Order: sequence, then structure tokens, then C-alpha cells
Amino acid sequence: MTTAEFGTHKWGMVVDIDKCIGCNACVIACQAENNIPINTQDRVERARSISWIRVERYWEGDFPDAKARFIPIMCQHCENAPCEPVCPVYATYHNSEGMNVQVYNRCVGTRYCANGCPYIVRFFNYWEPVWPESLRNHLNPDVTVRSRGIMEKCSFCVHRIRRESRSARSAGTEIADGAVQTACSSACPTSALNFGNFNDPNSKVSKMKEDKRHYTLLDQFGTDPNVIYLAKIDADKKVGAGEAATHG
Amino acid sequence: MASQAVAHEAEHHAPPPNVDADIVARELIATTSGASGRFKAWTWALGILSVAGIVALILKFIDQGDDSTKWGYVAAMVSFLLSVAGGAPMVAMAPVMAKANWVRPITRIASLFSFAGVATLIMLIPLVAILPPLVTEGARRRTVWYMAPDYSPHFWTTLSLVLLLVTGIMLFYSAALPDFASMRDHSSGWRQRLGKRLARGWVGTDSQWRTLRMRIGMFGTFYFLILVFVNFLFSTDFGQSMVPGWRDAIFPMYHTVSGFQAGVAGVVIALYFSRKYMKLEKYIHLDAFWSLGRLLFALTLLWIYFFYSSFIVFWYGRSENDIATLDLQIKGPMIYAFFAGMILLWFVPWWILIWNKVRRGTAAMVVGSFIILIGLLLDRIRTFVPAWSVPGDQIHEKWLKVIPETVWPDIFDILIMAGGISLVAFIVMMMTRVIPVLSVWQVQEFNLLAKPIRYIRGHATLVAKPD
Amino acid sequence: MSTQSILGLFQQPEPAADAMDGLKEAGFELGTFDVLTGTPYPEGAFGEHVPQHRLFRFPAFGAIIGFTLSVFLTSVTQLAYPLVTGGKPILSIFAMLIIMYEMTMLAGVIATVIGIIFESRLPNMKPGIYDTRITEGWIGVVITFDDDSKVADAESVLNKAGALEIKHA
Amino acid sequence: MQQRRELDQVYTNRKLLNGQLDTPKWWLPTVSILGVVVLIGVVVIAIMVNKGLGLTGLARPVYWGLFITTFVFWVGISHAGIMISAILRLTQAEWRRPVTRAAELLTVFSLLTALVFPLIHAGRPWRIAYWIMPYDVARGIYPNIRSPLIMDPVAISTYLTGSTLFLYIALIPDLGNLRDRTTGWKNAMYTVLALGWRGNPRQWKMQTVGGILLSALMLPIFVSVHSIVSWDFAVASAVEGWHSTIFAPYFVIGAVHSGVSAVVTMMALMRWLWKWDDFIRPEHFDALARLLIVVATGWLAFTFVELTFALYGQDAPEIALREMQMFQWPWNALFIVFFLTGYAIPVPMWLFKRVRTNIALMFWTSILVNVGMWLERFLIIVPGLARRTPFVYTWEAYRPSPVEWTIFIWSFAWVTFLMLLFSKFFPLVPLFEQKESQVFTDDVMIGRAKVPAIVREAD
Repeated sequence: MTTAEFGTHKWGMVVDIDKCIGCNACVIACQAENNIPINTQDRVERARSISWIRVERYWEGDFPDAKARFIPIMCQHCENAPCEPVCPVYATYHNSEGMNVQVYNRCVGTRYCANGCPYIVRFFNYWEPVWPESLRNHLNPDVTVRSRGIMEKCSFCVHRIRRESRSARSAGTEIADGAVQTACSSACPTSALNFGNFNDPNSKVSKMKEDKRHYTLLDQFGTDPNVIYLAKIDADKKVGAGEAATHG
Repeated sequence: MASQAVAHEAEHHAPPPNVDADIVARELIATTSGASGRFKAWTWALGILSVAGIVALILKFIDQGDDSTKWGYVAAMVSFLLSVAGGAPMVAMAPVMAKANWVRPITRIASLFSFAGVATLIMLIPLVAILPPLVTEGARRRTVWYMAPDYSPHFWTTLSLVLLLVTGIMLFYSAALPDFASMRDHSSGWRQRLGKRLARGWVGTDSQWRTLRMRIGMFGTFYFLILVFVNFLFSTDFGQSMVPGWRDAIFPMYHTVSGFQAGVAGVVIALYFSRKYMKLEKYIHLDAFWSLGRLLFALTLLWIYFFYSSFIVFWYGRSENDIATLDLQIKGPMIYAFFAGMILLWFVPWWILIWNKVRRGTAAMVVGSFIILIGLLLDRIRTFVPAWSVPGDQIHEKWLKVIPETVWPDIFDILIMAGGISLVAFIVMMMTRVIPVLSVWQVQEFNLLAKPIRYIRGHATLVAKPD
Repeated sequence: MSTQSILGLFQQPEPAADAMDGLKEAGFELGTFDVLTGTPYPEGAFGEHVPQHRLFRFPAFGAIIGFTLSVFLTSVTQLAYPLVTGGKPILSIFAMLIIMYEMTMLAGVIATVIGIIFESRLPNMKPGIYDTRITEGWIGVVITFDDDSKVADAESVLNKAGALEIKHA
Repeated sequence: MQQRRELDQVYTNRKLLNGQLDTPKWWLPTVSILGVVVLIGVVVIAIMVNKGLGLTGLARPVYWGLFITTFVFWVGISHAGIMISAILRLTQAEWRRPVTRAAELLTVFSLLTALVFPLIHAGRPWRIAYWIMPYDVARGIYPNIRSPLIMDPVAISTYLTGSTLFLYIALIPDLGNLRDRTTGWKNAMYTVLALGWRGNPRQWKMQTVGGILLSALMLPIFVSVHSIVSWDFAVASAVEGWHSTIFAPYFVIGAVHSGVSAVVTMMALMRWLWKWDDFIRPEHFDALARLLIVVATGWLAFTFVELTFALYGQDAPEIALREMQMFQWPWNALFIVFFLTGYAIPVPMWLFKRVRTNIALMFWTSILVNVGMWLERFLIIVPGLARRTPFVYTWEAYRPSPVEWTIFIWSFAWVTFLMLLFSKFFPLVPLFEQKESQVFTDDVMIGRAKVPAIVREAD
């Protein structure tokens, strides 16, 4: 069963690959927003670095007409998430707003979820996180600092969502479309990353995901992600150009 | 189950006394001749049914030879016959390997089933002609023959089935030599001549016995290996590879194990009738039923285990392949056949056979066996009919996009199924006319090795365990 | 009247069996005399009366209890804490089945063990008359009396059968 | 022949109780050395729990490594006990008698060891209280029974409890025997443990009937345990090497393969250490080896089918994974060793009776098998995770760290240590079964040939 039917919101993201320039601003923003420990050289070499969102670069075509492509990858917040049912302590589950949430203080660190995830977007804290003296006071107070021995992953900046919903409730209004922006989406210079509510039919993201170009990653696993990608438009392909004209 | 203890008290008596060797030979050979009227009637009925089935098969081939989606029931039938006729001789082999004494008298009746492999072969022939080639419109469908030539599944399945038949008959014959000899010595008429011809000058010298045992062991092992191989080939080539999304590693094993289950059930039924109507209570001890009952019980549990193992993996992993398979086989239109099969193949027999009292008796055992066979037929139908009902232009897809319509059996299918089953029964019954239904020399050996004794004050059986 | 018992010791099964027969003839009713051995012998080897037992009821009861418990546990756990994981139903029967199965079997096994101990009339901290040589292959025939009058003919039976030693208690 | 048996029983007692009644010379030194190793292991575990899993070699995407492999390995070994004592009891195989108890012991202790690994491989072991003692009614937090990691503890603890009780029930008559042979505090201990055993027909009948009933009940548990362990892997649909429906029976038969081999190893050791030459005889090894040939071949068939259906899908990632598993360094080397030790060397050797009855050869071949079976689990788990599918962006292989290796060695020392400790207080060979086999076996003359025969109770 999916949780979208109960609950007013179904948060999701639409990533327009066509707009992504691979500038990694989202990565930095996420790093800063979510108190992610600094990926030192050692950690990167040991393949223990943590990056909730990453921009993958891949080549299309062969030299000389090879094209560099970028694709930002973060937790896909799948409706049928392979990571969820295997957790023995419900540390990760699907909440009523369509998000795949990670409950840090429940997690015992079996790392089973990470094995199940085909997108490799779940990360394990092998050590206690440390920051240089200069950064101690720069941590985001809204985000838990994860201790060692637990999993972490993209949370769709759930603290921002909570902040907005609180203020909206106190104002007695609904959360306006676009009011909630994740760190990555607000940092994206080309607005390739768009965050919003899929349950609201006339929200920006709902409109965007109707695009002909839309697809999801690794759909053969039937994970039904809440992150929708819009395909790259290849200027050489006439068909793609036509689509591009209709959807700005 | 407490009542079992009481019953145990009641039947706590000395084991049946042994019968002299010459009486064994005379009585058992007597069973081949002088069939009762009822027996003749049944044979005729079954024979007519089988002929009708074969005719229906030919007609169906002429009528629907071009449309593979109509042949699911024939495929299910082949699988069913392969299970019963192929599995039964294993019942003889497996305990022999384990040097179990109770099995010696009944090896013959089990190995008679290998002749029924003829029925399987007959059913297979049109199926092979209809099985779609590996490459349809340029796309190669998923099989275990990755890059192999186009005819591989057709050729190898047929060949292995023929091999199975031949090995089974060789197994039967190599164990039957001494009996042909005793037919030569104790019977008259064509049976004597047949015995004379087939005994190949058997006199029972030491070396002859040694080669006999060696042959039995050899052919038994071959038979087992070939049987597993046939099950593997048939279940993949005529089952899985017909469905785009169906990728179930356990299915060949599932097919084999349920085949053994059906084989044991078939043997139990055959034992029951020959015991009842050929008056062989003296030779077919309740011990045999008891042991077969335990075997059947274990296999019944294995069935649900294998099924659940594949089901739970599908249930967790939600990939298209898994969903397609489930939708096709148990969520799809075949759900009734599936549940009926599960109840008849697992739940009811399980509940019948769990009682030691039942396993010690014959009536409930035979009922359970019939139920298992019906359940198995249903199970085969729910696996093979949907598989074959996938249209030919889809079977090379990556996974199943649309669940095909249910194919209901037409008159041909019903006739073919009735014919196939009765053909097996017919062949076995005819074979009992040719050769004693119990192996004479093995009954004698059984009596030689198992002696009822008085142990101090109690009764016991002394079972010798030669190497 | 004092309950007392005597134990006749034999080295061979046959004389022990003779003693048992003798006791039957001498009119001791079944249950008052019994045979003690260091190894299991085939049933009825000494013509002893084969004990009744209801062992097969225990696993059945245990399984029923375990099954009900497991159904309760698994379903209540999921319903009391209804979190959706991986799009699975809140009451995922196919996952429950496994745990139900295990708990059923566990209860069945425990009940069986209790049954075995209970049916062999253990624990029995006052085992009564005994001899350590029984675990060295000797065979003891033990007779218990309500009245002392029969002690004598019991002893005579044992002696006639060739008891190597007779202990009183 | 009565005479001979009567002598036999005194002799049997003296020989088989030599571990308890008088300590062998080698016992104390061995146990103390093992104790030191165990201590080191415990210290290392403590350090790792204190410092964190950074001390292991684990790295994305290989989140499970040596610990889980060893866990599966020990669970596999634990399948020895019920295989030997239950299945062979039900099939009334006489030759099971001397090894039943040792096999059950192996089950109990290897399960105890196996349980340690999932515990220490977790990021926050102390928090595992949440799901070992799960029912936290106060906070309303319950475990997720949909997770195979919940089914595992349930299944394994069921199996552990069951086999422990099974072991105890079968121990009672021997405890009675020990009670008769000892004095002082030991006598008191055995008196309490023996529950006042006397050996009257009722008690013996309970032993036989109960033994058979318990075996019949343990058998399904035995099958379920390793199946559930295999589902830990099989349910992960995104891991190509794992998501296979055949895993349950495949793991079970593999477990039997390694478990029975472990029993062979142990039998050889028992025969050598306690000089039980006339109780653990070559024919026992012969019979076990025959069994092993069948099991190993069945296991090979499952391996073949598993591989076939891995490639059956003809999906690029799957094929890439298998290629890595078999043809790429270092996996290819491990794979070759695995195949040679797991099947290709031992099984052809067992085909010869001369090998089957040669204790030393059986000892070494059985050890080979377990090397191979450990590698099998390793090759399933680690390359399965180090797969090179889309979005796996770190490709270097996982290398176990010294800490992991130490704890791996500790597990072996720990099991042996427990075994030896047990052998100090309880007989490793069931005496009454030994004597029973003497009562129930006989020689019959068929013509001139003397054939061993078994007395079956008539019913």
C-alpha cells in the first residue's frame, strides 16, 4: 500500500536534466544545510564519504562528438522502497507525506537498508563526526548531528517542510506552492531541481511531471520513486527539440 | 495422536512369518495369469480411453497445430505424466541406495511405471512440433540455451525423455532377469517362452548376481540423474521460457520434487490395488505402506517449502519479472486452480498423513495418494496453461505486459487428459500380466534378510544388513 | 503398614526375565514390580507390561498455544504501530507466517520436552531402591509391597531365578 | 555373547567417561591456550564496539562483509546436529549412534557463536536491545516483523532452544550413569541434573519415542533456519547476485554439506584426543562420507541451477556480476579455491573406500570442504554487494581489516573452547546409545556368511 492516499501532501522533486550544468552547487548547499561531516581525502579514498546529493557525470557518444552529461542523484523517496521493509526497527519508513524518512535515534546500524538501495544514496557513519574548530558554530540547529553507527540519507530537507507547515498552521493557511524549497533546489542556479507537492494538481512539480520527457531511475525494480527526471534534450535530435519547444 | 499409543498396544504382535522361497515363486507367478473379469473390464475401458485420447491428440494437432496458445493443457499433461511415470521408479531407487529392507518387495511395481514413459513421449511429440523456436522475429527469447542453435530445446528434451524411457526399461530389465528365469522354470505357455528368451540363460551364479547388483546400482544412478535433467529441461523450456517475465530459479527443483511426490503417490495406489485384488497381503506388508507414508509426508512438506521459498522472494522483490510471474500464475485467472492445487497437494494430504495410524493403514493412504495426484494435476495446469497461453508475438519481450485470457479446456484437452492418465494405468496393468507384480527374487531376499525372532521374552525382527 | 521394596540384581537378561515371569505367576499384579536396565531393551523383552503414555498430546497442545500466541503477537505488533514500509500492507501476512511458524514449532518442542520429562515421571528426587551396577549392565528387578507378608515369596522367586544379590529398602 | 556385552558396559563406561572421571593430560594446556585466544578476541570486540565500525574494512557499497559471512558459515555448521541426530534417527541408521551428541553440541555452540556476529556488526550494538528484547510497550515502539532481520533471531533462537533441550533430554541417562560413577560435589551435581533417573521401561520408552518425536519436530525448524538466513539476501531485489528464489534450499543443502563435514572433522579429533578407537570406527567415517558424496553432489546441482538462472535473465548487470565473481581478480582466485576445496578435491577422493576409511584423509578433506563452503558464502555476499551496476560509483573491492580477521579466528577458538569445557563435565559420546547399539545389533549366519543384523522392534 502507498501512503499518498492519506495525508495532504506528497512531496516530490522534478529534476530537469536538460537544465543541469553540473555545477555542484546543490551538493555544497546540501552539505552545509544538513550538517554533513566534511568528506576528507581519507574518507573519499576509503569510499566512506557522505553526500546526500551527488552529481554524476557520464559521457554520451564517442570521441570526437562525445557529450558530457550530468545527473543529480539523491534519495528517490520511493513508494515501494526496498530499504524500508528490511529495517528491523522501523528506523526508515514511509511517512504520511510520501517521504522516505530516516529516524536517527531508532537506527541500530544494520546497514541492511543500504544493501537494498539500488541508487546507493544511503550512507553509514563509520566514525563520530568531527568539524574543524572554525566550523563548530556553523552547524544548522534544525538538523540533528548524526552520531556514529547509524545510517543517513537525503531527507528532502524535512526540517524546512516542518518550519513552513508550522508557520502556515499558525497563519491558518495552506502551504503555498513553492514556499518549501530544499537546500539543493533553492541553490540550483538553473532551477533544474524543483521541489513541491505532487498531491496538488496545479503545483509546479505536478505540471512538470506531466512532461513527455519524464522518467524515473531503474524502474525495472518497481520502486516507484518520488523523484521524477526530465530527459536531456539533444539539439541534434529533431524530435527532442520539438518537445523542448512545447515545454519551456 | 494419543489413540495411536493405544492402537500400538493393540497390534503389538509377532511379525508375519516368512514364506518359503518356492511358494513365493509359485504364488507370485500365478498372479500374472488368470485375470479376474473385473480386471479385464477395467483394462478394456482404459485401453479404449487411451486410444480415444491419442486420436484426440492427433485431431487437435491437425485442428490447432498452428496456435501454440491452445496447447497449455497438453503441456500440463506431459508434465503430469512425466512426474508420475518418471517419479515412481525413483521410489524404488532411493531407499535401495539407503539399503532399506522394506522396499525390496515393491521395487518391481515401482519400476513397472517406467514403461508408462511411453505415454509421456506420445504426448510430447506434438508439443515439440508446436514449441516456438528460440528466435521469433529476430528477437531471442530467454531460455537456458543462451546462444545455442534454434532447435536445442526441442531436440534435447525429446532425446533426454527417450533416454529416460530406455534407462528406466533397462533398470527394470536388469532387475527382472532372475524373475524371467523363474518364469521359465515355473510357468507355462507364452510366459515360459518369454522367460526363456529374456532370462538370457540366468542360473544365478555368484558372478551373475554380482553383475546384476552392479547393473541395478548403475542404471539406478543414471536414471536419477537423467530424471532430474529431464525435469530441468522440460520445466524450463516448456514452462518458464514461454513466459517473458518468468525467472524462477527454484522452479526446476520444484518440478522435480513434486514429481517425486506424484511418483510415490502412484506407487502407493498401485500397491494398494495389487495387494487388494491380487491377494498379496502376505507379501506387501503394512510396513511398506508405513514407510511410503512417511516418505509421502516429507515430500508433501517439501512441496509447500519450495513453493513458499519462491513466493516470499517474489513478494519482497517488486521487480517487473516477479510481479509478472505472480500475476500470471496465482494472482491471475488461475487463482482457483492454484488454491485448489495447494489444498489438495499440501494441506489435505498433510493433515491425513500426519497420523501414524493412517500411515499404518492402507485405505486412507490410497485416498491421500489420489488427492495428491489430483492436486498435482491442478498445480501443473496452473503453471503450464497460463505459460502457454502467452501469445507467440510476446514471448521474447523482457517481461509480461498484459495477462492473457484464461484458456478453458476444449473437448480435445479433456479427452487427451483422460487418455493420458488411463494410458499410464493401462500400461502398468498390462505389464502385471507379463511379469509378477512383485519381484520374486527380492521377496525371497526380503524373507532371507528379515527374520521374526523372539528376543528374550519379546517379539522382534532381525534385519540383516549386508554390504 | 509400611511401603517397602526389594531389588534383585541379575547379570543376564534371561534370568531377569525368568524372575519377571515368576513374579507374574506368584500373583504380583502388574505395576508393583518393574525392571531396571542400563540400556533400552526391545519392548517387552522382559515380559514387562509396556507403559501407556500420552506423549503425542503435548506437542499438539504446545503448537496450538504457540500458534495463537504468535498470531496475536505478530498482528498486534503491526497494528499497534502502523508504519508503512516499502509499500507493504500494514498486516503483511506473508511475513507474519514465518514468525508464526517458528513460534508454533518452538512451543511444540518445549511442550514435547515437558511431556517427555513428565511422562517418564521425572524429576523424581526420591528414586527409591537402586544399585549403581545397573548402569554397568546389570539388570535389576524391583518389587514394591504394601504389606510385608509377600516379601518372602518375592525373595524366593528372585532366588529361584538366580538373583546374584537382593537389596532391601 | 551376554557375557561379552556385560564386560563391554564396564569397559564402555571407563573409556567413554575418561573425559569426566580423569582429565587427559593435554586438556588443561589446550583449554588455557584457547582461553587466551578467546580473551584476545573479546578484547578486540570490545575495542571495536568502543571505537566504531571504522575499524573494519567495510566501505560503500559493501556494507556487509566478513562478519555476516562468518555468521552464515556458523549457522551452516549448526545444521550438522539435527542432520545427524534427527534425520539419521528417523531413518534408523545405526552408525549415527556415536556421533549424535557431538553433532548436537556443535549445533548449540556454533549457533551461540553465530548469534554474536549480527550483534557486533551493527553500528550501535547496545541499541539492539530494541529488537532482541523488542516489545517496548512503554514507548509504543515495536520491531518491524516484515524485516528478515527479525525473522532471523526468532528462527535461530527457536533452533537454539530446541536443540539445547534435545541435547539435555538425550543426556539424562548418561547423567544417571555419571551419578553412579562419581562422588562428592560432582555426584551432587549429576544427581540433580539426572532428575532421579533409574532406567525403568517407562523412562526408556520415553527416551526412544520422545527422541523420535523431537527429531520429527526439529527437522522442519532445521530446514527453516537456514532458509530464513538465505532470505536475508534473497529479498533484496536490487542486488542481482542475491535476488534468487532458489536461495532457501540452496543454502540449506550447502549448510548440510559443511555441517556434516564439520562432524567428520570433530569425529576424527575425538578419536585421536580421547583414544576412542573402538567406538568411533572407520565404518562410521565410511558411512558419513557416503552421505557426504550424495549431499555434495546435490549441492553442486543447486549451484549449477542457481548460476544458470542468474544468467537466464540475460541482464547486463547480472552477467557483469557473475563475470566479476568468477573471472576478475581477486574473486577468480577465491572462486577457483572454493570450487576445488568445496567439491572438486574431496568428493572424487571420497569415491574410494580406502580414503573413506582413512581417518587422517577424512579429517583433511572435511576441513577442505569447510574452507570451500566459507568461501562460497563470501563469494555470494561480498561480490554481490561490490556489484558494478548503474549508480554504484565506488568500485574498489572490500578488504577485511585485521580486526575482522581476529574476530573471525576468535569464533573458531570460542567454539572449540566451549566444546572442550563441555567435555570436562559431560560425555561427548552417548553411552546409552553405544550400549543400545550393542543390544540391538547381532550377527546372523546366512549360509556360511556372517552378516551384521539389527533388531527391529515388532509392531
